[in-house]
Amino acid sequence: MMSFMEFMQLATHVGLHHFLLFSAILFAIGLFGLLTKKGLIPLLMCVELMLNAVNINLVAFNHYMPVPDYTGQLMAIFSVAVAASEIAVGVALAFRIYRDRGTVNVDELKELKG
Amino acid sequence: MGFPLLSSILIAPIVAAFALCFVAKDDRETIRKVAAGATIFMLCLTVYAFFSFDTTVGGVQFAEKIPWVEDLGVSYSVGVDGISMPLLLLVGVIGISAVYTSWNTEKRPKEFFILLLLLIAGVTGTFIARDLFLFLLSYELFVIPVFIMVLVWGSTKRLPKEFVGMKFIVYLLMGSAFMLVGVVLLYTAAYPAGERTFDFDALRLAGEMGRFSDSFQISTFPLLLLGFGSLLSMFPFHSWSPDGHAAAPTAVSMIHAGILKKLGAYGLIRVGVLLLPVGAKYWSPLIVTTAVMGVLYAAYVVMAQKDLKYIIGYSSVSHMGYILLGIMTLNATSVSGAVANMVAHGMMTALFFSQIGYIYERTHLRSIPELRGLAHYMPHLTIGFMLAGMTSLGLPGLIEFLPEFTIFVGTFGVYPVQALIAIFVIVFTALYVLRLLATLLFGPADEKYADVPDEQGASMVPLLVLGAFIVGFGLFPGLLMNVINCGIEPLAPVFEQIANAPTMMGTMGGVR
Amino acid sequence: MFDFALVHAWLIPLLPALAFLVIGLFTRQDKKTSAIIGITANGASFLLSLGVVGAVLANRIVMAEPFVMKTVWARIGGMELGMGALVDPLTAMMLVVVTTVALMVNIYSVGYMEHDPGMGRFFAFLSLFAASMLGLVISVNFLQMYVFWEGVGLCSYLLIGFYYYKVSAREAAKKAFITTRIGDFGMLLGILLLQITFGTVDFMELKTLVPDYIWVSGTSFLTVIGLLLFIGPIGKSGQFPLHVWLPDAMEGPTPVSALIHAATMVVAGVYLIGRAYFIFAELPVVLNVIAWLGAFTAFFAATIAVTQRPFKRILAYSTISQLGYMMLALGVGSLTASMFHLMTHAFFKALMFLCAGAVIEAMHEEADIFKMGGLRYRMPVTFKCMTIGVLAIAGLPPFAGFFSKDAILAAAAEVSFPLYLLASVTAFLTAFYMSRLLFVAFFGEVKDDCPAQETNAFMRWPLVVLAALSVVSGAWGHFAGFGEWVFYGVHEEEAINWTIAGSSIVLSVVAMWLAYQIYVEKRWSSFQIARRLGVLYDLSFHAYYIDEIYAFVRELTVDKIGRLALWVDNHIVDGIVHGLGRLAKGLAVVLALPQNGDTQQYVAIFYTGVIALVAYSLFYAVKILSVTGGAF
Amino acid sequence: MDAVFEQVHGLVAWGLSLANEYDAPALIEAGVFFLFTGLALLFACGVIFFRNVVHSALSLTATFICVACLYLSIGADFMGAVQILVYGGAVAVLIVMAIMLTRRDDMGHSNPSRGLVPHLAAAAVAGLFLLGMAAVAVLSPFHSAPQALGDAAPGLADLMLTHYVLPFEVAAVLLLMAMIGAIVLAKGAEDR
Repeated sequence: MMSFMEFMQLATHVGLHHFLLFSAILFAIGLFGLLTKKGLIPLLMCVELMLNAVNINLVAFNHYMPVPDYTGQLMAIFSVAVAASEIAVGVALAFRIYRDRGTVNVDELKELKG
Repeated sequence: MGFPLLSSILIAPIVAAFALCFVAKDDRETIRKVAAGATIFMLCLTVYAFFSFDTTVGGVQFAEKIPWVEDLGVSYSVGVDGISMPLLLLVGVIGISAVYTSWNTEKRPKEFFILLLLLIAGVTGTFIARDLFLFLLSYELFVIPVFIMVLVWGSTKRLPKEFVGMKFIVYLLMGSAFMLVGVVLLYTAAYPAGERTFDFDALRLAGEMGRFSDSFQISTFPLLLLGFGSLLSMFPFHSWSPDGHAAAPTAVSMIHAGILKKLGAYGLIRVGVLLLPVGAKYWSPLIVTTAVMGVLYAAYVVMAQKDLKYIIGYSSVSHMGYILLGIMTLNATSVSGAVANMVAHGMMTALFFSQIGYIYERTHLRSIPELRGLAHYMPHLTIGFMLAGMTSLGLPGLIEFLPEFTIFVGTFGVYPVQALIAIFVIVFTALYVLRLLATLLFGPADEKYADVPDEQGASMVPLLVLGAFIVGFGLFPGLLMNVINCGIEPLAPVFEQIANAPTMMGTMGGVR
Repeated sequence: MFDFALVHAWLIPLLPALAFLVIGLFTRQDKKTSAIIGITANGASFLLSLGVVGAVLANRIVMAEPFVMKTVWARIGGMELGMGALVDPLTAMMLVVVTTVALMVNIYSVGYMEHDPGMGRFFAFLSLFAASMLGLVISVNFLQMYVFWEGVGLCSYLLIGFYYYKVSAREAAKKAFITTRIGDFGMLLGILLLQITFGTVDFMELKTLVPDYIWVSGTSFLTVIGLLLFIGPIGKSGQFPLHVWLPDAMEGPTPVSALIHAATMVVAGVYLIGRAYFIFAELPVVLNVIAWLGAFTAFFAATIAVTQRPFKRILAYSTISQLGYMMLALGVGSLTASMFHLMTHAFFKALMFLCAGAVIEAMHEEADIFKMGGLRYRMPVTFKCMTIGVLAIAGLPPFAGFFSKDAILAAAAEVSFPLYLLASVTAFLTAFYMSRLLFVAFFGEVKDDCPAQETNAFMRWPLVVLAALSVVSGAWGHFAGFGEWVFYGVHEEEAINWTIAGSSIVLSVVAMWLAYQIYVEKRWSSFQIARRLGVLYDLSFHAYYIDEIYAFVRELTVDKIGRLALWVDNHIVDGIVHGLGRLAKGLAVVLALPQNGDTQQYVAIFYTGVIALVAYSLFYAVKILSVTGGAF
Repeated sequence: MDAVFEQVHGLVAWGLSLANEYDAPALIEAGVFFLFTGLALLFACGVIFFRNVVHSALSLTATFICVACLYLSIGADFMGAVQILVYGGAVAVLIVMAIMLTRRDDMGHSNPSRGLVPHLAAAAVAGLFLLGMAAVAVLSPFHSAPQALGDAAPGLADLMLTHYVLPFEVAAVLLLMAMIGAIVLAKGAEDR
């Protein structure tokens, strides 16, 4: 086992692993929320958290890996674009469902079954 | 290459079906005229092809070949030899009979005839294909019209027609699934990648070069048998067929019993036996035995049946057992008998169904206790039933006698016990056919049929056409047999080669 | 002239066949034209047959060297199946007999059927029958014979069921077809075995092959073939135990009974054995079976005939009995006697049936002889003809039956005394029941309500012709040397053995006297006798309950098993299929359970899958890392 | 906007130069990293656990901004700007609007959660997932050396208009479609 100092040494030298771990935790939090929340809007928020975690990965890879250009960031930007469209449509859907059903709680929306 | 005869035969119903799309849907007269015209055209061409088929030359004639998907070795390759020519004629004859039997279709005639023509085109394609891929394509295509026609125009008796339609399609597709596996195995085993082809002749050549090892043949043949056997209504995979006959509209029953089952037998010969002779030989004792069991068993079931369509349905299961017996005995005599019997039984059973269809259409009855004494009011119908019945029980002078005789000659020397049982069943056949005819046609008159008109005009056409061929080929069997002979004779080396191949019972001794 | 007939022998069956086609297709509705066409065709065949006889005589065609013409019918699977005409004295004799009787019956039918609306159909079927029968007679091989054999079977079916609206006729027709089919099954097997063993079924080729085969392989296998072939004649010629259809066949119009079920078709079985005698003669076991079965049938049928009451039924059993005689003759090795009896029997039995037809028509379809009586006053011509027939069948000289029956008895006596005894007893019974028929129906008082009148000319003249033939054909055949003409091997010189002939005459006379005493003089009451005999009478009257036994067996082996098979098919074979379907459905229900619409549950399941994949790839990554030492 | 950007950038640059001065750049870097990641995770938990959905939304916005700061800390200044603009601005506004539009009476319980069993299951799934991803992150022997690629905006523009021009266009179309879709959905079909 490494000593405390070595651990601190590792921990304080921020690198790719730190970012990856952070994004994994963020993603897990989003996932937890996604699985436990009832409201449609909170679910959307959790999805946004997860998307952010992914973006962090992309940007971090771009920064720490030996790549010649900004492809990673570019991907992140595309991802942001997709996320933006997603949230727009998602919110519109939530609004629509609220108008039609009077609720946005997913446990009351169970038409999708075999 | 000359005039593309076979392609014309294939395209005629498709063109007519296409043309029908543009006919007003309540213009019944035009619709059925177009359909009849197409089938008459087909019949003329097939009869022309049949009689201009050069039996002195033999081989594949009227061949056409256009490459299609060259990477896979698929081509549009059609042609007929002595085995497929009579079956093509059968399609022509039954096609026109089916159209005329459905002459008075009331419900959605346009769609009905379109589907019927497509069905006819599908089976035509199967018989003339010289390319395995084309064969399979047509083979799978016919299922769809049949399914729709059972669902829309069928009738519910013992089981709901929707159920029967589903049963039919699931059963056949399951069978095809096994068969497809076998075909793909064949395709990949025949040639190395890059040289692969679906051409029948090339595949046979590969077989002759020993590309299919004995163990490969033995393990692949049952797959093909499951596919073709279930279409052929091999015992115990027959249970879709009587239900299917009973639920389907008459024209479909005719094509179904008359052609589709022959298609299974044809596929079994063309793909199963000719490409995998050693495999066929290995399994033959088992299959022959089940075939004979089917013959006897189905004959017994007929005894207890009351519904006309079920009676003919099970009797065709019984007769198909003879054909399977002939094929799987694997000698030139029995196989020629089987091929001839395919034609014979096709015409006979189509005639039966067309007569049943006529009486069902008029009275909506087809149960024996309810129908009786029809001979008093319907002499033409009586002739039709008598002709079909007498053919069915193998009366000499009608088409089915000589084929059965030939099968028996071929089989008796190889499987004497099985052949004995099969021959004894002709007594049963006589019993159930005569019971059917006696109660249906003869006996005291029943007033309620006094107003039912006899067959006249269009409804006579199936009787005339099928009857002419049944009697003609019965009195002059040479016409039919010569063509079949020149298809089977070149295969004699195949059968001789496997004469001493091992079977599952060990090497069979005493093969002639 | 004769040569023309010989070369065109194939026309003999073809002409009636054409007549069938023409009547069936065009003139069915027109009675008169149909009758004319039928009679013309038959007449032409008759003339041609006479020509053939002339040719056989003129060209000295003998049994050993027949005249053969043939053509290929079909070539299939390495077999070559022929059709053609084989003419030898046997054929010529049969042709003449068949065409003669057919012509007479055709003429008779014009009178008999004149009020029947189906007369056109009737003549069509009669012509078809004649065609099939003549085709059978001139067969060159077993297959051709089988083809026409089935053809006559079909005609028999059609004609027995001619009155199709009668349930009894319908059932009788069915029964006839099926019973003979059982026989045909055996015959077909025999033919198949011949084809497989010899590669041919042609009579002339077999004739040369069979002796060699026996020389090499012995007779055991051929005996099997012979027995199988014999099953066909058992069915067709009404031998025990397949005789049951023949009495029922009397449901058909009487001319049909005369032509088919007495004179021609039923002797096809006898003819088959005669034609294939070169096989049978080599097989002593088979010959023994034939002889004993024939003798037994003759006796058995005679015992039934004694107690029957319907006119035609008595004649039917007598036909079975006489066919047994012919079989007996074949079995004891005398082709000549058998064929001779075949010929005479054809004439006198046809005569008697036509008389029966006249009587029954005159009695307005009343068939019970005990309801007749005194008919000799009302129908003198018929009576005279019938008497000739009875005397002929009873075997009194100089009538035809005497010569032929005597030949059979002599032949039987040469081979086996028990057979001879059986045959003699049968002869006694025959004389008895035929006289009973004659005396009961024609003698005694005219019943008050008897409507009988002499019949019309169409029906009368054939009777006269046949009666004449019944008188002369025996003596003529005997003295003109029938035995030198139709024989197998070396023809035997036959003089009448007066011991045998005399004893049989005495027996017949005694039998007739007995019948006279009982039925005319009423010295003994027939009812008393019947009561005395008790069970025996019952057995005889009910034809030994064979029909009932068969019905029971059929119910057991066909209908019961059939219902069982249907049940099996619907519940087990189909049940498995439907069960598989239900299984798939049930599986679908179970598999659909997780799909409850809870989206978050789907997500959880999805991520569980992702975790599994990650774990899987980690596992392999670690493995690879440990191998490569930590670097990719 | 530009002013804010300048200010934040300046602040961070100042912090970094300070760290350099005290000869502990790595330490400062770590401090910045842990500060923002800690905050981001805290706010992320807030998103989930606040009872009031408006609080959740605010918490989400804070998370976005922390992430943006992280971007800035590794020199991805353009990404940071995008993050603040799109997420911190547009998305946050959209979500708040959505909350307003689908509002229920009691704001105090406007962010309901499911029962205990779903929580446990979710915890298990999320935990296992985290474990797996962490293992991947830790075990992967990435060669991690920060590199400087120069200005991000021109580099991104180059890529976007040359090599990735097709995805760029597709993304544009996607956004358009999302906009139209959102309008149609929000407007509703029955109003036509």
